[in-house]
Amino acid sequence: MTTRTTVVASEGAPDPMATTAPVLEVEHLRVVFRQGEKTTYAVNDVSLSVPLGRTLAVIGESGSGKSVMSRALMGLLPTTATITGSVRLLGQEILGLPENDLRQRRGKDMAMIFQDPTRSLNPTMKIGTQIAENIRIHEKDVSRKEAIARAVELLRVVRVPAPDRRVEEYPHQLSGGMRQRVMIAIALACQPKLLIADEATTALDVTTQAQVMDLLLDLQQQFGMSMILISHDMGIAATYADDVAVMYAGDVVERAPVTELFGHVRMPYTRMLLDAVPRLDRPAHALIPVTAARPPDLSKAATSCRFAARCPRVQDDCLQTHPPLEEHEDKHAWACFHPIPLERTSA
Amino acid sequence: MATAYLNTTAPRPNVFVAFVRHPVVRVIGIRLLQAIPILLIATFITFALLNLLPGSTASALLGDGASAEQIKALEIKLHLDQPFWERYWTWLTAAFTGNLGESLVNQQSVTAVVLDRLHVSLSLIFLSITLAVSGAIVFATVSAKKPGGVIDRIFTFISSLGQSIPTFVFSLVMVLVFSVTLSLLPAIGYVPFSDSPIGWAQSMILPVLSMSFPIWAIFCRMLRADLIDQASSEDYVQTARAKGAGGWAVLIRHILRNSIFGLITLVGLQMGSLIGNTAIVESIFGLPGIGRELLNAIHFKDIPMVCGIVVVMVIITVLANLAVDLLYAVLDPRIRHDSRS
Amino acid sequence: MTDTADPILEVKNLVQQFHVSGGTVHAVSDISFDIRSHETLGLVGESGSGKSTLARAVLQAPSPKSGEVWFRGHDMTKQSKKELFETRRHIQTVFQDPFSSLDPKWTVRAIVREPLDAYGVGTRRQRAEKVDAILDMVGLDPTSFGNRKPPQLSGGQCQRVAIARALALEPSLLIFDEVVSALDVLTQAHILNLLEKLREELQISSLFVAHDLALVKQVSDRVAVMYLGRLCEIGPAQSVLARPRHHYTAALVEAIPLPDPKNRDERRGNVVAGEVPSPLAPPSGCPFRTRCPAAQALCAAEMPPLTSMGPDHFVACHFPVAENALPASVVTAAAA
Amino acid sequence: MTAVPELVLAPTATRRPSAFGTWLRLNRDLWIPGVLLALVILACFLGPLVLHVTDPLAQDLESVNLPLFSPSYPLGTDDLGRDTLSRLLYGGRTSIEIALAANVLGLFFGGVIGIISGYRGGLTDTLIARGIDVLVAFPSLVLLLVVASYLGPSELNVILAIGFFSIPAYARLARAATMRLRGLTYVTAAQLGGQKDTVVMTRHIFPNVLPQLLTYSILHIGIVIVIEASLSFLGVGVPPPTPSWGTMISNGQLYLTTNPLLLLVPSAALVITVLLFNTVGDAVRERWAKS
Repeated sequence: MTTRTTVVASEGAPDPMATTAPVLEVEHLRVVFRQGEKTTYAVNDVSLSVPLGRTLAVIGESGSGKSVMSRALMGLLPTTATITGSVRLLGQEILGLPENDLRQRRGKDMAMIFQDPTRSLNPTMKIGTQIAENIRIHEKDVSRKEAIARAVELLRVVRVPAPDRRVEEYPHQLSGGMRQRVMIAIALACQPKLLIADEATTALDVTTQAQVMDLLLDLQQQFGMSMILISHDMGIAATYADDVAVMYAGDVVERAPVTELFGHVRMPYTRMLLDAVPRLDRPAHALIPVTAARPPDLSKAATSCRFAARCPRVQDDCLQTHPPLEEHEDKHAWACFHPIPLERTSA
Repeated sequence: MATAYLNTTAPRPNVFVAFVRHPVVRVIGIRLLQAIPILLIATFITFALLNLLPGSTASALLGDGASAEQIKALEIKLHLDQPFWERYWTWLTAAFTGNLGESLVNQQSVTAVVLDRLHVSLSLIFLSITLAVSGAIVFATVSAKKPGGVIDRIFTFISSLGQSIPTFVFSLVMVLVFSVTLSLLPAIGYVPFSDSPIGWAQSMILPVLSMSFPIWAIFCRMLRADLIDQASSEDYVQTARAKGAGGWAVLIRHILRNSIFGLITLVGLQMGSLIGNTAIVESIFGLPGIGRELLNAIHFKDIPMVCGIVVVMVIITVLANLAVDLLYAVLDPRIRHDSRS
Repeated sequence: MTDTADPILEVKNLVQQFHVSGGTVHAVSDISFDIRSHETLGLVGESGSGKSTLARAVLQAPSPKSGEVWFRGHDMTKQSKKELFETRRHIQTVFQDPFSSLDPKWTVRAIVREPLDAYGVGTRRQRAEKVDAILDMVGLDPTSFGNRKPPQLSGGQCQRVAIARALALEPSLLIFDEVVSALDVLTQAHILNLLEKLREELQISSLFVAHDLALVKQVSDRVAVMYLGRLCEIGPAQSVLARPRHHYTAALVEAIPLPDPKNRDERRGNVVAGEVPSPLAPPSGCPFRTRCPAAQALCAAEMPPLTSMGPDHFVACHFPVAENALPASVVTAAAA
Repeated sequence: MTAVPELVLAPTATRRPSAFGTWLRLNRDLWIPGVLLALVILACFLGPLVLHVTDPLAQDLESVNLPLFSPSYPLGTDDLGRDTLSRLLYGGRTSIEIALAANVLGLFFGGVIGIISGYRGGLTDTLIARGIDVLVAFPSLVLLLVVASYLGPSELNVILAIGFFSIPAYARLARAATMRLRGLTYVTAAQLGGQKDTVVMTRHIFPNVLPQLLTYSILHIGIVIVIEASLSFLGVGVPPPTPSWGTMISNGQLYLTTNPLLLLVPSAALVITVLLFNTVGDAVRERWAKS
């Protein structure tokens, strides 16, 4: 991995923290599921890095491997998964750590928020107890009472009204948006350096989504965290991320800072995805340029470009070799032999 | 003092109203009210089954050699000359005052016999269910910690066996092993607790084990499956793991807590067959409970006795289910803290 | 857009309520609108706004609590079971979940043929031919897909079958209830293209229910916005979304994360506060007043009536948004 | 867009030289008990014809209480000198016949009641559901005992009684499945599409409920065998001298101290058969739940 360099801020005020070592460095991460006779290459050779205080959006359709990847980072995959490569959190390798050691890092150095706030809280446990649990796992000397007091504080931080009453309540007594705030409070309990939000706002209404995303961004600055936003929504990436990685069939196919990516799309898949998103600034009844969908076969390791069958720019070499992700321009990497030329992509 | 305290917190609504409106109280009230028609239906079904079956009961009772007068006299005694509805009404009103009739065999009051024998059956039922539930929680949790592991396979085999072995077979095997072969425990007989607690315990061990093993197996299998299923599919489990909670903590603090509700429901469903099994276990081990009394009564075609005992068993079942429902309501915060209030 | 065309469907003062143990859910409160010939009306709202309940009430499944639903000169709420059966032939529905809307045990052909059988259309042979023709129309090759069963199909293919089933009786009104929200963005694009093609070829009117404003903008001629069971704003898609006059519509438009990082700092942190109140106890007067930046005493006292704000554009607000109040970025994006 | 499907990715199309070998390896939990069960059933129904065993009722008072592996009595004889193996096979036949018949009764009536109740909803459903709840939790063994003893011991009466008491379990299952299906949009679509309720129930609901009922019926056969044996054990089931596992065990109980084999042999047959039905039932249910 000599070609890969740390992605740094490309616009606006230069971020002083970005020059320090990245919070998370992922190299050649692969996840293969083997169950019975079935093999699935869910994540292939993903390399990423998230500097301190920045937000990386990982975008992809369902089946692109983005959720599997995020769970691999947290060590939450079932035993049918074989994970190889390297994941360094705060400079320390965590892949292959014994479960007990990894447990010490989960919830403390890195935390995760899941998609469905209705299902991701324990329905039979008080909210305060669920937040306090995270504190007491990692800080053994904290009493139950202190932990609950801190839970109240955390609820205030995530702007839940009447926090001292809410700690005594159960998840079913809260709305979806409030539940997701509680999830964020749990995640923030030990002030992690990395927060992974896996489709954290997908199940929410659009106004609630905006509230929760704004909150997340505020908290990120307040706590000085790095964040990974796993999403299928290009709008979320464009509005809230600093860097974007687009995944397709287990590969990162394009990666760049947000303005660069949306300004100069080079990978044909990204272009298609972007074109398919309904947007307000398109005339009514317009047709969307998409080619027929055919889900890629993930049961074999890639020998050609997995997008070739749907790609409008496909040529012979795409069918013979798997294009690697390379940084062709400063901070802009793509995995394509025939990228979209620059002049045609700039808006 | 209580009123003074109330006066200081003036804006609070009437305590009685608040109490009645409390979700748990409401649920308990509704369940209690529901139990009344269920009891009526249950007693009716029982009475109807016993009274509408084909064949002249009186002639069956007296055998082939009975004269017409004898049959007639017995029919009048049993009110068999009256229409069915009237008989049910007479029986029900009498039963309501605690009079279940008297035995045809020895003219004893059915109520007295039942009251005399009830504590044996109740303690058998209570001990068995407690043992089965607590055993199932321990075994299922250990099994679910590592599904497919050696311990899990052994427990799964034992519980499969338990599910497949009829109570009477298991009872006999217990007698064969512990009484006949090892001579450790008495095969038969009952010592009242007041006479000798140790003797009582010795006389109860085998019956309780025999009653609880099959239902333990059912509980254990269901709980294990539910624990494993939740561990792999529920998002809150992922949340707990993402907090850094250890395997046992996730299993016990989170998953087990949610699986308890499925277990409670299952306990309710098994109540009937458990109570039915008292007849078998009590007669094999010679315990003087209502189950054995029922078998005797059936043997002697002692109709009032059969009817009385069956109704009592049905009432126990309904009440046990009620208790299970109430336990559910009390334990489940989704009922306890109704968000609509 | 056809202002003068006859409405194919007219809904008048529709009210729908459900009784639950905690009280009465006011799902739809006094809503009136129409759908004109060859027009697509988009119905947007967040979860709990009552949009799906409204669509079901139009179909009389279940019938609304009060109000009228006029279709082809008949009030459906007053029709007998038999008359309703005849009316429903002309109004067909496509539902959200592509998998649960098809019987897993039936073949694709049998599923599409079911409405034809139920209404006894043509001979057996004609029905079979019709089924294959429709499958072809929705982009499924009858020879390779006709005998498959839903579990063998992808989400997008299932949704095509559901659309084919809805088209079988040649309806004049189609109701789409969140038809693409369960699909991936590329599959969604395919289905939207298909709907566009069918709209052009068959000249069908439709009610398109969705929570995604941008999506609704793309397929609709007019848009109706619902909040907590009430209609906030209705009018041509272009003017409602480019120049929203109701504060709720404006809040919705602002909350959409645009797939474009330009001016994003302005858009962020500009979200309407608060949460949707419970439909068990909706606020008095205007339902949005509890979150509205422009709310005044009048809003709590009176429900604002629908008022004209320009050609064909109506808003239920006492103090509507000024014409140029939205951030420039949003307006330019929406007006394009 | 949910998180779950990502973990269940596109199926692989592995073409291995021996697909059958793979299938055997992956489905051991199903076919091993399945084959054993088939053997048990075959033995009970065809065994007496092939093996030339003695008449199960023939008493050979010369050779009473013979041990295992006696010449011409491989499993010994009972107190009346009857061939244990023969009685075991004929008894199994009775058990399985009763279990199947009672199951068919329960499945049919329970299924119909459950589907109608779940589909109609409203007051009818509330009443039926309450009734089912009461009956499911009933001490049905007690009632069976009473009913069977009143009806008088006969195979048909046992079938009718157990069949009747099997109805609630099936009805409950069918009702729950129907209510789940009724919430699916394809049922709504069929209803809105003008389909008659009877057609919706028979063509949309029933085919989707049936696999679940059939799966349960395998487990329920085990339950019925146990109940039948219990009734026979208590003397109100299959009337003697017809061989039945329950009566054989009941008889063996008398010789607990002197000849435990008379108890253990039929017990083992009973437990093994029920265990096999349960194991096959579990394996089928697991597959059903996955699909």
